[in-house]
Amino acid sequence: MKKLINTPESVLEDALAGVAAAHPELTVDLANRVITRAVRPAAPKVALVSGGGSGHEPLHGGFVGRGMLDAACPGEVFTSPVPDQVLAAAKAVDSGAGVVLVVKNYTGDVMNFELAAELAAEEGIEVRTVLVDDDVAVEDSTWTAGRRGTGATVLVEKTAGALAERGATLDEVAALGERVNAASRSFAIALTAATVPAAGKPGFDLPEDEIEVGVGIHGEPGRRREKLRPARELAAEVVETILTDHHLTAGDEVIALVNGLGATPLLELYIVFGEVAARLAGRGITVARSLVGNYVTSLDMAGFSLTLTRADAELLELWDAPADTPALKRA
Amino acid sequence: MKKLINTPESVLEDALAGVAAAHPELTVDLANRVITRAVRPAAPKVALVSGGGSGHEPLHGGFVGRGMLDAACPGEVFTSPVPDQVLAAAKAVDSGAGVVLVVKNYTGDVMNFELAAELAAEEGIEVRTVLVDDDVAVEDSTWTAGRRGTGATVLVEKTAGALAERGATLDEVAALGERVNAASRSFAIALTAATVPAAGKPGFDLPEDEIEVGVGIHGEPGRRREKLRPARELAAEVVETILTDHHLTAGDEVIALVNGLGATPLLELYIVFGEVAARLAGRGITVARSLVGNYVTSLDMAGFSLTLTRADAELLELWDAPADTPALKRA
Amino acid sequence: MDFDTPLAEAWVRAIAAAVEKEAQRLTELDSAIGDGDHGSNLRRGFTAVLAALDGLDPAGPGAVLTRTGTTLISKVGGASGPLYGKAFRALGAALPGPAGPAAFGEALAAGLQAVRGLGRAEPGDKTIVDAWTPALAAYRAAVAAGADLPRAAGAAADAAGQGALDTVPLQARKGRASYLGPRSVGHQDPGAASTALVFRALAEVTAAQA
Amino acid sequence: MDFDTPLAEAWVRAIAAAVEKEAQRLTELDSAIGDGDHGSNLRRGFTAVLAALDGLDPAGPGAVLTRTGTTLISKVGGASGPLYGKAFRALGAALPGPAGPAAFGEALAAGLQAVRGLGRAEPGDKTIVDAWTPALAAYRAAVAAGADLPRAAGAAADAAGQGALDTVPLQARKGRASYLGPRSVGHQDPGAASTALVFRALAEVTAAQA
Ligand SMILES: Nc1ncnc2c1ncn2[C@@H]1O[C@H](COP(=O)(O)OP(=O)(O)O)[C@@H](O)[C@H]1O
Ligand SMILES: Nc1ncnc2c1ncn2[C@@H]1O[C@H](COP(=O)(O)OP(=O)(O)O)[C@@H](O)[C@H]1O
Ligand SMILES: [Mg+2]
Ligand SMILES: [Mg+2]
Ligand SMILES: [Mg+2]
Ligand SMILES: [Mg+2]
Repeated sequence: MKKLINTPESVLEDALAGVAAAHPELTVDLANRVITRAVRPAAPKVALVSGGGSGHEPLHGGFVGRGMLDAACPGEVFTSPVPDQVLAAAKAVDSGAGVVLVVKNYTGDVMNFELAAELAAEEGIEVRTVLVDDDVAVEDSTWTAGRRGTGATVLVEKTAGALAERGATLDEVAALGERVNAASRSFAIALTAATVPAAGKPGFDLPEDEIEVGVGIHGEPGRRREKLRPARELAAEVVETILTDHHLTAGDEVIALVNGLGATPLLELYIVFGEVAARLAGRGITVARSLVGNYVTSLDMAGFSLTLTRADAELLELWDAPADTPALKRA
Repeated sequence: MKKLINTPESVLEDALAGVAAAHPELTVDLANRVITRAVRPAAPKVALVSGGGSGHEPLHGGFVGRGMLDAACPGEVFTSPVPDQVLAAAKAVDSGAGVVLVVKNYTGDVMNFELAAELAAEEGIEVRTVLVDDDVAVEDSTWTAGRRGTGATVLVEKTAGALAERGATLDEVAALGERVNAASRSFAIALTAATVPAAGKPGFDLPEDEIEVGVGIHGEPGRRREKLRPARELAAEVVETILTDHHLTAGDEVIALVNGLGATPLLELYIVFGEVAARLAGRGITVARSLVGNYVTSLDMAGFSLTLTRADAELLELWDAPADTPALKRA
Repeated sequence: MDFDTPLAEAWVRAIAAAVEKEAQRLTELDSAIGDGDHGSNLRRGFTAVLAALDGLDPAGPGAVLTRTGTTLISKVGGASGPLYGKAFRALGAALPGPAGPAAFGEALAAGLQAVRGLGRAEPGDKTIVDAWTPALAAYRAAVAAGADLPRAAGAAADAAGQGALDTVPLQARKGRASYLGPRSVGHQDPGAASTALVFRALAEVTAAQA
Repeated sequence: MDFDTPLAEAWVRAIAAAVEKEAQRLTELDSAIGDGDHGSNLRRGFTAVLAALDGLDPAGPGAVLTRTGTTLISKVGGASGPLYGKAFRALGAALPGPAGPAAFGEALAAGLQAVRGLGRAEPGDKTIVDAWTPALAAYRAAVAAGADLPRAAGAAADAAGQGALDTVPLQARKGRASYLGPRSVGHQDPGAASTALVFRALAEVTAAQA
């Protein structure tokens, strides 16, 4: 394992020290492991809090700022945050208008945020939870923990954050988050596995000519292995897999996110995006907005995910609304 | 070699198609391989043109937009653009106020841009060239092709772009670019080698516990090999190497860029940044502004570079000035 | 022999030692069908538990276990943090004072109920439940047959170990491993493996005091 | 035998074929001390050159070589594009019509001068210059000793090949390889190796027509 770290145990602590040093516009509570905006919103507003295991940067800390999150709670690498963190975050940012917790659907995240929500409610904070579960690679959800939350998280945080900024109510913000999640589907392909620092070696071994199809963002293997193929074919497969589930039809507009899993060069992500856009165009689907880059990563995994969100006028307006966070800015 | 590409030969062409699809705010001339702003500046202004081999994304195409570049000319992977491209770019963006070419100091780039500058001059375009050569890993420049241009390019493009936007003259913009370059030093460490698609295998082999110190951004090996050490020690070594050359002293302010080489997770870059900031603080040097992320990459190379630019009031103001490009935005 | 405060402390310390020793193996199991952190999660948790116990002057065995559970919830995160945390808190709540073998059995049942209440896993879903359920059954059967605490704990440990091994052919239906679908078959569940350590530790400390 | 238009075309096509065949090796040499693209750079360039020649009705051998140089400048990029491009343009400018062995030697000298003018490399800097310089010297010596074009070209090719091999112990002082400092020692310079191909192609096509 080759990593720019001090020790596997201190990864989160050391990274948070770096975030604190790099971002005067953020406040990092190193003891509680909570990242908040340094400048609180002027007027009371619904607060957005998210969090999850570390290793997915810029998610979530990179999305704290005006127009997106009020706070992020980074857990240990690939491990959901503990309830205490989430509670501390909710207490730090609640202005009386209530708190929306954006939770990616993983057993650990769900349970820890659930415990936190109970504790927050006990302290008199109104809480709503938006569960993100966009990964169509998880089939047959009655027999699993349900679909994973992946790329759609960025869209939920951006649009719900924008709505909160406009003074919408707690229920409105939560409802929008759920609507965006319902309008989103994702699917990922990995070329290499991620190496969790504490594990010291890749989560799975992949031969030089094979890929994991339908992979998650936690180093877990995907649904199946295939031979590596040209980007055009992989993009087509991913688009078709999503469309099968999503019932998008000619004339629909989408927001498309081609997301790098961590170790894939931007050059390749643009190649994939070009193929995705061409494929969608062939189906009569318009890419109204797009994002290409590393947004929901999986440490040093090579590969990409595609997220397609059915867009409408309201979503596009919220997507275009001002945002000022380390990783996503809009004028 | 595992890459999200169609064929090694079509990498640039396919990526440019993706850039065109992803960025309606950019115009991509696929025939000439020139990226320009879709909306031309309202008033005539000095135009900034840069370019270089592909594989360093978001450099340079990701920095085309208001407040930074007017055009970028991407060459083949790790190969400087050809003079025709640069000429086409200069012709496309010259508004009569002249063109500044930002050129990273590599033999190929220097020669191709030189030929282009001659051709542009023949067509009546006033041209100045700013040569970026910030990499202190190249010692003893009388016996080499001189220092390489790396991370400082981002600072030159940001600040000179901001100055051009304010209506400065051609000579003023070029002089500022030279001043920023002179105030900047960089140094890089690689954990793995980059794989050029056409070569099909890594540029060098590195054992599981070794790093290349003083590496460039073109897959070339560095000055020496060392054992991998904790991030704290590597950051200290890089800071000290730069300080030895840079004569920064207590009380100085710097803009610090911790740049990922392509395959290194943001989590690790923040760890490195934290260590860099702590080391600089110990020397009494203030990090006035910072940037952490992938800005000048080397395909799928793992590692980081540090760039330190001595800051003053003018530079900080230009650094903070509005910018609206795919990869760098300022409100 | 009753399950008293010193025994509660000894048990938790024995679990911590076992986790420290087996962390690598647990993480490897989790790498195969999860995200490769189960060992480091529990190690981080039990390191914090040991620190928490050092300052504690417990009113009874339950206080030790409650503090253990609370600390696990605060420090572990992931799926195993709340699950083991709630389980130990439930054990603690059921053990206000020293308990005989039967009463301790009811506490183990409360622990399992807490895991199932939070995680909603059925036996056969390839989780902690698949080690804890047979362990509880074996413990109860032993007590019903007149066994003392060490013997009943020994039976529970054997059953938990077997239960963990029996997760190998199962397809996961809860937790991360469920994402693999049929590919989760053929691997031991890391949480069931750590539950086996919990019961083995119980058997060892009760045997040592017997 | 004069260096005439058909010979110029044959030469360029032979270089293109050699580059196609040796691209992998050139890229490997460039991977060791450069950025691993010299073979693909030249292949891209000469592929374009072949296409450019197809439409050409050249006025003389120089027109073929000038077009070759212009195309290389437009298509290659990197260091080798302008260097070889300018070299072929200089060769072209020096060969308005068919040329005898001596005049062709002066053209070769003009090519070298173009490379040195643009790249400012000295002999011994581990570049193209280190193959072209001995090739030119050997060519001139052969012509001075009365050799015809094929024999002089053969001598040049041998000298260029030797010159390329002789770059192995050198430390690079120009181009990317110079960044490696002493670590550039022990590797053949890719540009010198491709220059050897250029002269070997010349020897082959002149010998074939002899
Ligand atoms: N719903 C559940 N009920 C019971 N146990 C579960 C459940 N979900 C997961 N587990 C257990 O948790 C273990 C994984 O724990 P751990 O790796 O620490 O957390 P995470 O999966 O969040 O990384 C699994 O091996 C499984 O035994
Ligand atoms: N200044 C120079 N003068 C002559 N030849 C040079 C000079 N710089 C580089 N070269 C030649 O160019 C070759 C590299 O060409 P190539 O790999 O195509 O370009 P790049 O270095 O831009 O990737 C080197 O091996 C060397 O022979
Ligand atoms: Mg985990
Ligand atoms: Mg090159
Ligand atoms: Mg796990
Ligand atoms: Mg090269």
